Amino acid sequence: MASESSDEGGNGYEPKILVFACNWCSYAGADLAGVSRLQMPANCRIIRVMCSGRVRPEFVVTALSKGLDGVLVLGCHPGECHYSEGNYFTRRRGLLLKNLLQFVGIEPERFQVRWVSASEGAKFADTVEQVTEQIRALGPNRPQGGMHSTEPGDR
Amino acid sequence: MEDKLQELVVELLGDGAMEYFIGYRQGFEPSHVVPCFVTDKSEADRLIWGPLCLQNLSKYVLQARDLDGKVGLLVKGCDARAIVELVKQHQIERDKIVVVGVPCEGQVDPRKMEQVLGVSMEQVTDVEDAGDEFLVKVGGEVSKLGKEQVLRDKCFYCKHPTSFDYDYTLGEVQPFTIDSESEEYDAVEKLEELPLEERRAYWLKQFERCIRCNACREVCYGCYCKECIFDRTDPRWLDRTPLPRENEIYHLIRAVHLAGRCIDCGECERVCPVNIPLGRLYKKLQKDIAELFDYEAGMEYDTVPPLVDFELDDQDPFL
Amino acid sequence: MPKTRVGVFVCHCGNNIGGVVRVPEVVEYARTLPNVACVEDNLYTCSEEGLSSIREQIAEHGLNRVVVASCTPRTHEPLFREACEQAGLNKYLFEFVNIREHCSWVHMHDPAMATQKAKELVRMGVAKARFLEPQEEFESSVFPAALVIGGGVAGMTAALGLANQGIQVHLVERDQELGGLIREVRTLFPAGQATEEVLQPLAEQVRNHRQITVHLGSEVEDVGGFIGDFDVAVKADGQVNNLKVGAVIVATGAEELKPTGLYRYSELGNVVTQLEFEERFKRGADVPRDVVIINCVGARIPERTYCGRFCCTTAIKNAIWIKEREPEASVFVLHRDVMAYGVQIEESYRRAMELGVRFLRYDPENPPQILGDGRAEAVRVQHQLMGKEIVLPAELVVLTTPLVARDDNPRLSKMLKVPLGGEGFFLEAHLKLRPIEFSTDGVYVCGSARYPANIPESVSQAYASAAKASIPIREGVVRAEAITALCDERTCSACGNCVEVCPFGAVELQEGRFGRTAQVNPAQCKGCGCCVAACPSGAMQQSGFNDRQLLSMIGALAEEMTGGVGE
Amino acid sequence: MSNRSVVVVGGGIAGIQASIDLANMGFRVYLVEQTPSIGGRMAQLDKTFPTNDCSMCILAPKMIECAGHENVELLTYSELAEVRGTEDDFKVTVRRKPRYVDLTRCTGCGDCTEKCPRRVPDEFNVGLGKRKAIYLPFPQAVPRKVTIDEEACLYLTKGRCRVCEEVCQAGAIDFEQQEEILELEVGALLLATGFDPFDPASLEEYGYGKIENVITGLEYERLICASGPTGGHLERPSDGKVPGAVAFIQCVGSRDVNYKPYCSSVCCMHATKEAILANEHYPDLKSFIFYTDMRAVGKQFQEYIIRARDEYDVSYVRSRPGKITVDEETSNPIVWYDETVYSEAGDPVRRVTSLEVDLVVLCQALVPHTDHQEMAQKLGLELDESGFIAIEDRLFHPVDTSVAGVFACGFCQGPQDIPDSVIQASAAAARVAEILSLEDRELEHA
Repeated sequence: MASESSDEGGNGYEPKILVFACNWCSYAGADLAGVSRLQMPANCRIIRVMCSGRVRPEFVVTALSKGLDGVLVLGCHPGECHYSEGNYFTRRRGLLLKNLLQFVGIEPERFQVRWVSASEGAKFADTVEQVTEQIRALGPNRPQGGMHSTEPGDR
Repeated sequence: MEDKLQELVVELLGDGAMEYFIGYRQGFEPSHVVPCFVTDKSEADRLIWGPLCLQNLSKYVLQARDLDGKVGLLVKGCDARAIVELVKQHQIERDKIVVVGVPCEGQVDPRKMEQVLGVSMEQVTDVEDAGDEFLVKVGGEVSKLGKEQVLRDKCFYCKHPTSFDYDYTLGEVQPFTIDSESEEYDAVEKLEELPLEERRAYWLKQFERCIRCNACREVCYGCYCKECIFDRTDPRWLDRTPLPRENEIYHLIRAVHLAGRCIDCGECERVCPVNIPLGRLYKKLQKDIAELFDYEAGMEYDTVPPLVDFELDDQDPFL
Repeated sequence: MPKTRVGVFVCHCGNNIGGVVRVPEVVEYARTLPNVACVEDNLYTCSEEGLSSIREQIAEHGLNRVVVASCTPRTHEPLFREACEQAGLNKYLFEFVNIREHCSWVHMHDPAMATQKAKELVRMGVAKARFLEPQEEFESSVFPAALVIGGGVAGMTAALGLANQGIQVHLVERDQELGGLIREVRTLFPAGQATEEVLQPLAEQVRNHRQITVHLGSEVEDVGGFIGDFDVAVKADGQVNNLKVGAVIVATGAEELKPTGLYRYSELGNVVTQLEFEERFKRGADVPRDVVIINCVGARIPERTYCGRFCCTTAIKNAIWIKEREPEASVFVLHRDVMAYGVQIEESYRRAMELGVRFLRYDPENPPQILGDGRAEAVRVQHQLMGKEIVLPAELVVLTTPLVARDDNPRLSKMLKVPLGGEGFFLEAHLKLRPIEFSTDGVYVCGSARYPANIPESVSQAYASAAKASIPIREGVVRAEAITALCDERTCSACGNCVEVCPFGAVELQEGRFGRTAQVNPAQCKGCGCCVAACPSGAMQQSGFNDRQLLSMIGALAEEMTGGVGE
Repeated sequence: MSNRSVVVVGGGIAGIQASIDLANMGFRVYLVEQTPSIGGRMAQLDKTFPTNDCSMCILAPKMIECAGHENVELLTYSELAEVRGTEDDFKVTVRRKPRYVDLTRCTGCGDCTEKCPRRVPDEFNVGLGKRKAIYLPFPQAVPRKVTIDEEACLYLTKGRCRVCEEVCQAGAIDFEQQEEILELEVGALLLATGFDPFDPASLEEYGYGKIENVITGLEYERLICASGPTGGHLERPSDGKVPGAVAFIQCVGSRDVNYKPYCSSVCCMHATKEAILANEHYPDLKSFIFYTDMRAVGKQFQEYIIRARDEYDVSYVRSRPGKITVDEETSNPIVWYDETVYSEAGDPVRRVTSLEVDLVVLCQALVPHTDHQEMAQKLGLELDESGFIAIEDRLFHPVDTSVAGVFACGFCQGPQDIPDSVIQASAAAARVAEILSLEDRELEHA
């Protein structure tokens, strides 16, 4: 089951994770997890969108650079999208953005994409649990503004 | 080569094949080349060609969108891929442009030349292509420089010395190769192998220096939006202040917008006043796009840009 | 522009929310948020009292935005939107915050964190609400015809249910004749009526009905469009003909599980399934004397957890059928539970016992074994009362298996864009209160395609789907939720990304006031938002989910982290 | 326009669903409900199986949609007086019992209820709690108007008090209100009168009514419901203690030739649900379900039973208890049942054993609504031997009664759960629509 109390895991650091959930599948999966009373960490905040295909990379980059500790985009399983193709674009954008963020040195766990269907309440709870623990292990995502380096830029 | 170009332009202007021609001319210093727009036969003699004609002139054709006639364009092979993309992205019809291909044998990277010569480019009065060397005249003396010392990065792995789709060409050219051990994605792989924190530090140092002059955006063929998302106020995605955090958003988002459209013309890196190695960022995208979606920008007219397309069996690490 | 005045209504939902989230704290916090004019909490916001308090607060405080923090929008958004509308507020100036399914119910052990999360969710909801704009719903007409896929009992009944209301129906059946699964059944429960006696008149009625066009030997090849305007391609021996319908009813039924690998089924000739029993013995073959029926074969097991619902009924029916013809026959029914629910089935269960059918419970951990080589001769089973193994002579072993989903379901589900549930059956909109509708408008399901159902249940579901499908057709018009995309032609650079990504072909580049720009056809746009995410310049926006609204939610969430005020 | 309208009798979930469907089809619906509010039995439930949805949360939107629909006229606190005529042309007289409250003025504010001195057993909470003489049946009642119970009201019985009239700012109290008789001309009737619980007291061996801590399933549902008499705290009747162990006894009165021979279909599942709810509220509470056949036949029902056993500490005991006694000091009920144990030699020994628990819940049989007989006579409807409305052709006309133009859906025609009732309600709506649009079609090609 979920981590019991909230202050376990280091100095009481509680990551704050932004979740995009698509109305038809993952949001419904989250509802099912709720209806089934599956306990899970309370670090995720869900923004409902009609389709995971609506989530533009700008949201992810902005969220991470404004200091949120992680962004999780949830969608229907490929082939089950209510709009039939939305999550195929989420998949390509996710692949590309994941590599790009990793390339500029952002830990891969901070941006994740997962497929959760309307009948997968348990998978939703496990995903939230897993992602929260991964990001908690990374520690806070210090807002980049604070990181003034001293050496002159090199080529 | 230049006279052939000038004759062609005179001829085309003469028989009204185009309204005006976009080419290069001498700037106010001998080593400084600037774009020029020849509307009248008499100005044709100002047109020049050489290893210092660095600009990618393709973006200028967009001004001719509402022109009745056509517009002529002198374009190197690497820059010509922009024409393919502009047509593919519905910005201009192919038949509105008279493409004049020019056989290019490698271009000079002014910063590298300054380091090698130890003098600033203002002293350089002429650079001439001599096969696998450049003849560089500085204060009256001519010295030979091996091309591999001063070539622009993109020339090392040049795949398209001349535009594969042209209306006229100033001469056939054999594929340009330069023997050097460095591979196309070396710089990217070097960075990829760095541990995460070092890569983080590296890029933060780059983004810190950015002064948000938007030069990279203005020069890029792909940034033709009437109103850039970063200039919007509803919502305001970016603050004006060049904080590293805001700069990072700007560069990462521009990279995502150019993913699958960047033709590796190298202009963004060239014009950056604070020398941010943008080429590596966009090279990384090209590498991923090639590996993940088997796609290269600006090569065919009829393919769909990768991020607005999909395959059922795309790689799926998210199950 | 009048000042934005947001009303926030935080629900206790009995103790479902209030039992974990400290609602008064959330209420006090909500008062501190920008533009919030009034905050209320209710025991049940969805009750008449809650709704009237929303209406009153809108009037009293001149609210032009409403935020309700309670359960899930998927069930209650229409209800609260209507309350806003009744108070004269455009119903799209409403934002829903889920602090029950996504908060109190899943953080029961951490009220402090749950309360903190509820506050932040409310802050995000208010942040989005400030940028909501009034919308008008787009109306499209409904073509007055329906498609029924599947010509079994469910399909035929659904077709009649619609046709008898004067609605034109296209009934598409794969086989060359109507009837479906019950054609393989000889006598029907409970009275043992011969199937032909009932099936032929029903099929006759369907064939001769003026309003029903029967397409035999036909398969639905493709379904495009949406409620009110479905384009259906039906393929019959090679050539395709296109139909236009306003609603679709899935009645494709299910098939009997052939339990290969269980109880030596395919190995021994005299180990048969219930349908094979019907086929072989009800055509006059002599009735066997020793029969052992084994229930729950291939059901209620880890690989297939569900109960086949009426396979027990079938086993009882056939046990009675044997006993009535051969009173001395020894008939054993080995079961795990006898699912004789209701009046009639329990009655026939008692009748079977009166006729001497012996019901023995077996333990699934150590199931019965079939003895005999070449032919089944006996069944060994652990007798739970006597506590030891007994051997029952068996001339015939009948395996009672559940109905399983057809393997054509995935194709149909993709074509109709409706989901499948865990066991491959179609997944309805809400298990309790919308059992035969899909969340996709205009598509309904009845019969065993949804879950194994006996004849009365299939018929009831079929009539129910006819009732539901007739509603949009009778009304003639369907209103699409105003969440469609809209292109700001002034800043659109016509790059064509949106045209490429739109799954519904709802966007095209056309000459407009500002030259060639993207234009969205609201009738076709289903509001997925893919085009908005693909638009580099932000010219394309989706009502109710535009960039300003979503970015303000991100800002509101991150506000605490960086101290900056979210836009 | 008589033949474009229909009378629906019974405002439970089946009646509500049928009314919504018929109204959406454009027909005029008169929904006759005997109690002051629609909602029926489902309104008394805390949660529903197998999704554990909060019952009121999925019912309230339907109640409001039904009451708010312009084609539906709610006739609550009313009864069917008389029905004459035939299919497509029924004359129905409805008797509207006096509420002594003016519905147009009452806002349901509750001031009167607060001040009313008279307290009587509350039927909504199956007698567990008390309510006032002037009352709202439950918080989410629709219509949200109070009613004066004429047998309890001090003024109506003894001519004293009238305090509600003083406190009511809306001036809605009207003691002169008389019974009203409505004449309705409709094309069809749709019965959805639901069920009543069977009184388990007649099975003395289980001690209901004598042993305090032996309660019924519906009483349990009210105890664990947040809007119930104890605010959702499972306080057992004798000392208000939270039980550590609860025994659920199945088939009390059901599948029993001396009482109700049929299986009431829903008790196995609602017992499991109640056991899950108990464990969810009180994690160390243990439940025992005494059953004969665990009839979990619906979608996701088996998974629900497995979860109950694996995650909510529910153990299923296959045995039908003989009797229940009580330990006088602790007032803990003791369940006596027989089980099979194996001697060392491995041969089975059946012996009677007992289990002491803190609370026993009897899952009693469910029977058609008490004055269902009377209504059947008024309509000339046949009933089957179990008292349900007889359906002639159960296979192909499962909602048609013996009288043409009269349809029956939900529990009144046979034991079934909520989804099946909702399905039958829509099916009945379709059948009614067939008749009521018969006339249009004749016009078509007349």
